[in-house]
Amino acid sequence: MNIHEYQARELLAKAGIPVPPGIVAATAAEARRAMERLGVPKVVVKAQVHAGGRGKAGGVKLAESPAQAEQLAGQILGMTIKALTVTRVLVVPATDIASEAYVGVVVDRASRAPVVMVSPAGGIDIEEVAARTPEKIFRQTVDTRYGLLPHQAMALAFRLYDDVAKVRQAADILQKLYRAFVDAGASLAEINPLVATPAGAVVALDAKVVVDDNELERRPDIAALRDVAVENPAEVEARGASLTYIKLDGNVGCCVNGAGLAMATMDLVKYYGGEPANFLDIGGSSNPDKVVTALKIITADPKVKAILFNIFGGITRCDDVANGIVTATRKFAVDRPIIIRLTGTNEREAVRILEGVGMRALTDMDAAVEQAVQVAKGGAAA
Amino acid sequence: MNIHEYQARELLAKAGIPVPPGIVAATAAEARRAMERLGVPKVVVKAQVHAGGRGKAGGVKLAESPAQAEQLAGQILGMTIKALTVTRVLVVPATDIASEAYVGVVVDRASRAPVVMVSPAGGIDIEEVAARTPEKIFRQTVDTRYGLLPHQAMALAFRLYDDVAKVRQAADILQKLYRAFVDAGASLAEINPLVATPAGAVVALDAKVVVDDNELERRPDIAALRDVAVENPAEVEARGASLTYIKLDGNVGCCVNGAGLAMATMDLVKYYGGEPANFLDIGGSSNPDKVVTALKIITADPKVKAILFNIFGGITRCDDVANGIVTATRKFAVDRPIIIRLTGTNEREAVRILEGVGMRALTDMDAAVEQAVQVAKGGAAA
Amino acid sequence: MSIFVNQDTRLVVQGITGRDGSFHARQMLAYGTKVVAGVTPGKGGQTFEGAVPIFNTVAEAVERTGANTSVIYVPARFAADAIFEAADAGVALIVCISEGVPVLDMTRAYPYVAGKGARLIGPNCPGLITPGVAKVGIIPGQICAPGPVGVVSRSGTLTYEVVYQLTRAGLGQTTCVGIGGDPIIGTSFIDCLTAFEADPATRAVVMIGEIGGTDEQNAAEFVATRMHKPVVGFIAGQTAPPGRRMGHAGAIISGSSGTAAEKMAAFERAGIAVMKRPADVVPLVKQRL
Amino acid sequence: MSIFVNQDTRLVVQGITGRDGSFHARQMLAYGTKVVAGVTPGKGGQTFEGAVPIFNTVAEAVERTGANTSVIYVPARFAADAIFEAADAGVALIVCISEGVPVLDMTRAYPYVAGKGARLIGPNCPGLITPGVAKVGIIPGQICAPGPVGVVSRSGTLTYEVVYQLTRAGLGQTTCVGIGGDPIIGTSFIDCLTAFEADPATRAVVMIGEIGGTDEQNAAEFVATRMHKPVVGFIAGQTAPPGRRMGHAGAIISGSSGTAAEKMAAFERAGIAVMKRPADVVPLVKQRL
Repeated sequence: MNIHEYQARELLAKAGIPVPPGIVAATAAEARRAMERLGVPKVVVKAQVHAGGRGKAGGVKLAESPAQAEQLAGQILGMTIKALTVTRVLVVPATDIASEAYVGVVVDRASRAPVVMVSPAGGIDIEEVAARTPEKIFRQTVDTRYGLLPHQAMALAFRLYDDVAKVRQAADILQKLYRAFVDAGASLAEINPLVATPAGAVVALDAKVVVDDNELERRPDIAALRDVAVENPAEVEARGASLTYIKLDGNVGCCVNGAGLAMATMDLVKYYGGEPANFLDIGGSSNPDKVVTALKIITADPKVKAILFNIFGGITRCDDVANGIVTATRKFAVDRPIIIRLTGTNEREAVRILEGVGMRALTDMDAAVEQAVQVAKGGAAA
Repeated sequence: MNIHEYQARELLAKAGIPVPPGIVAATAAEARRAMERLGVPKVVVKAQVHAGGRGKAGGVKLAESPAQAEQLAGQILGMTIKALTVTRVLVVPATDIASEAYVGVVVDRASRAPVVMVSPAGGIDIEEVAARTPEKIFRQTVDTRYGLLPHQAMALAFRLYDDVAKVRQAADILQKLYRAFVDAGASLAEINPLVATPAGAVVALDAKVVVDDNELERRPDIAALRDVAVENPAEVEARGASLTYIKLDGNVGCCVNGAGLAMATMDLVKYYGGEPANFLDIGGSSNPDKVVTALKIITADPKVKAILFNIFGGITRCDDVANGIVTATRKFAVDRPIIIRLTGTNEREAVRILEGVGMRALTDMDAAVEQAVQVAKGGAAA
Repeated sequence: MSIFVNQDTRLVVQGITGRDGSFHARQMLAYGTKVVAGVTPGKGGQTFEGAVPIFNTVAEAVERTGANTSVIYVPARFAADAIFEAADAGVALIVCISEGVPVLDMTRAYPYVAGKGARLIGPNCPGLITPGVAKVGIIPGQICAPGPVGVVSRSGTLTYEVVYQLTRAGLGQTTCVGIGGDPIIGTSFIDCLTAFEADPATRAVVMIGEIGGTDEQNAAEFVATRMHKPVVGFIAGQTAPPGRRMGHAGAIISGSSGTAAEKMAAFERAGIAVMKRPADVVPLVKQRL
Repeated sequence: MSIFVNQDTRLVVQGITGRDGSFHARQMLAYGTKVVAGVTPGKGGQTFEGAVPIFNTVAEAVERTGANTSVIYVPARFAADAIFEAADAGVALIVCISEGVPVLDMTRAYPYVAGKGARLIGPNCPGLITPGVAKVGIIPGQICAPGPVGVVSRSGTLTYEVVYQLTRAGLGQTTCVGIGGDPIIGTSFIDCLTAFEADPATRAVVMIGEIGGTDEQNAAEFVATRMHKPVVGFIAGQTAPPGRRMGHAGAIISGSSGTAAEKMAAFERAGIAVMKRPADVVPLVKQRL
């Protein structure tokens, strides 16, 4: 789960990391008042969206008066950055910068552990640093049974600064960042840039935290940070029904059981010359209600020209899926052709149910996908 | 460091363990009011001293009225149990008991880890259970990097109860006891007895916690629990001067550098037919002030008939010790003979300093100890 | 022959009285797996399906029945403790089906299991099956058949699809292993490839990967340098957008790494025959047997 | 020959600019120990006594000087981290002199060091010395002499006493090891006995124990079953009262175990010659060489 910059900043501040004060504003007038309250000569107005590259997209601006802050916030609010609409800006004092560094914690799959990464090349995308100057990135794998040890934090901090006073500040921030990472159940927590001021203070200027969805059940305080306003409504609805739905740009709506098979189905749509309209995994259980919700979400997408079911029954029972399809067609108009592939557990019962309402099912995945692609292109109806 | 039962109960209660309410009383009248406030028909009045076997010594009594509580508290307060005077009693409601168990956590040297021990034979000294019916004690070594795992707590709890409701209560208590043990920096934390009431509740009736002295520096809240009122004043004074002093019953006062050598010196006193008056380790550093304090403490013991110094100079410099002895004899009257053995770092300087005030030093440990024993017995003066 | 499970597998089912546990315990019994014990705290002394004794703890189950393998069907929040319990009890193979286990739990569970010398498969996996011998987990038995092909996969139903196509074409399997779709899993592709390479009955291996991480690249390197048996590979998620979690917690393209294109290129460089679609498995395997 | 330290010992001193660290670094240099580096964060680039380079981290010290042994003179509250740092840097032998390290810190540090394949001696120990070759810690060099006797002890000054008596009687030492007086220590009696048994130059071993714990009993069992070299033993604390901590955190008699009488009885059963007093060491060792 992504959270906003301002929320990430609060998590880090709560962990004891020095973060300059900031005020969130949802309107241009609020942004003006925010700058007035901060009482500083210069502020930065920053779009709050779950997307990188805000600066390049014009979502981060410097204002030198409350009037300018209001004006710039007016420009930024309502902007669309990577298909996401900006509904809030963060107003923070502009900080004098002597140097910028990157520090971050991320789960590393290969070492089966979090890795703390630091780079004296801060302020720019760390992926870019990794690609261009990998020697400027320093890593420390963390044994979560011990946490980031003091000496490990010190050694990393010595990679950023020579001055031991700054080193100690940075080491302290690294240990707190690691703890915030663990306490939030994060899969990523980063400060970019970590700034040294001309006065010698080390502070976090921007923060990003991504939370492991599997942690949310036991961390209601973190789960409460979710901002559904900036998410795709269909994806929010799907999550409410324990479905995983991701909107894409094609015209073949897909409804599959299992994430791997769902991806392979999308890929096969592409293989046969079509474009998938979505990723949709109905999961391992086969509650007919989930199928109804899935069909509702897919049909709500006007781009969809054909709906493809690909079900390999294991825990999922094919008859449950068939019942869900039938129920859905009774509850609301499914005005797009449905192509159904079913095999596995209770396949026969499913076929009988579908035939009862005049629908038929295929057993071969390739045949079903190819047909769906043709139908979507305006070929023969299913 | 030992803490009182009532303090241990508070630590466990704070950790979420069910502990019946209790009130500490320093006078008999307070004990009466305590019972009135508790508003129960029966209370137990318990001596608060750092010693086992309180029950056998008459330090634990059942009262069935406030008047009786007052009377019994009057008997218990001022009692001497294992040389310790009772200055406080704890008044707790008498609990109906269906069964008694033992649960405890202790640092196990062999496995280099804490061990959680449980026994369905509760209410009696666990050492006694270990000696007589060792098969009734069940152990779980804890990897402190993981803590007591839920399944480990459950498995131990199944050793105490058959009823799964009681098992879950006991498992929960075990996990909390382990956490209280770690949070207090304890070397031992035990509940004896852990009681199941006829209604099926599992509660901690008596608690004992011993804290690792090395943890006190980083745990001021725990360090504040120390009750110097019940300790030997000389030992308290010694601790204040960073000396380790333990009062014994003999007449040869010992002042040694290093714990092992101090024990060996005591043993050698005994070997030559004497009795050591104390254990005293002046530690590795050789601040003359520490030697002064050490001599003050030893001479304050009226039983001491001879004072034996045994110094093997390493980090400890013999001249520092000699200077300390000379300073002490100038500051206050050392009216007992002093026998000094010195060897190692700066031995010559030390001998010169001592000879300057008419004292002499031996270099052989056996010779010095033998002489000290003779002197204490009324033989030739040093 | 087979890898990880065979006729000596003696299985204890953790969470045997739960909804999923009881359903799949019956399926495994029906398949002929030696399900020797179940565990549900507080139900010790009862019997499952009149045949399988239930114990309060895994330690007791192991002591009384000689179980050497465990399969875990408990809710995600209890899964790590179930893994710890199996490891403490001395079980050699621990298969964790549970989905939704926090990644940070796994960073602690993995070294614990490794420290006890045990093997963990999963979490968030369908388990494994040695056709005709033993099934541990949830892979449908009827789609498998004994034969010379080893199958290892990060997926569940996609594995079934591939195995089903193999079986229909008369290509049976030594063992099919679903290693799980989470970012941190107990047994990797390389662990399985190593085992298949050593298994005399396995003559070819099918490896089914997906987007996210670099496990497939590492496996490709392993195949190129250490394996002599032919390997056929598939990568799901060629059309997945970057930055989105595609159902599996581990199926997310971060930055430039972890794309299907990169993984397929790595396969090709390593001499792994790349399937363009699941149906390609049959001709590609046939050519190599 | 010797155990644990020899002419190949390349030492890094952690806390070299502190009060204790600088004093003992000078002593070790004067003794001829190869002190190749010091560590004090923030003082990297400086030089100690014009001869020893100082680094910010142990890792840097190891990388630049090839240090293979570390000795720790930092305050107790930083000692565990110093141990972790040495282990992370790949140091093979870590000697922790610091006194007052919390026991619970050691329950975490010990498995960490073991997991890295390193050896920890201490904490709360005087270190060790191979007379005439290298001294790591604080044992006074002038009381030792090269020879055939191995010495291992839980104590500091009592060790000096015994070694001094040996040396005065012409009985030199292969290595003298102080393993420390804390309840949890990195290297046990048995570890040292194992090493002495394997060291061709050691012809007899002196073991100095004390009250508390059962390490001496375990060591006696080891001597009885696995050792061929003669062992002479001493136990301090025959007159210690139960339940009191006699200076060393580990020197406390709990319950019925850990008394001097029990330990001496265990020694006798194991064929270990028991010293009644420190001076007995000379005749008992002489008889057995």
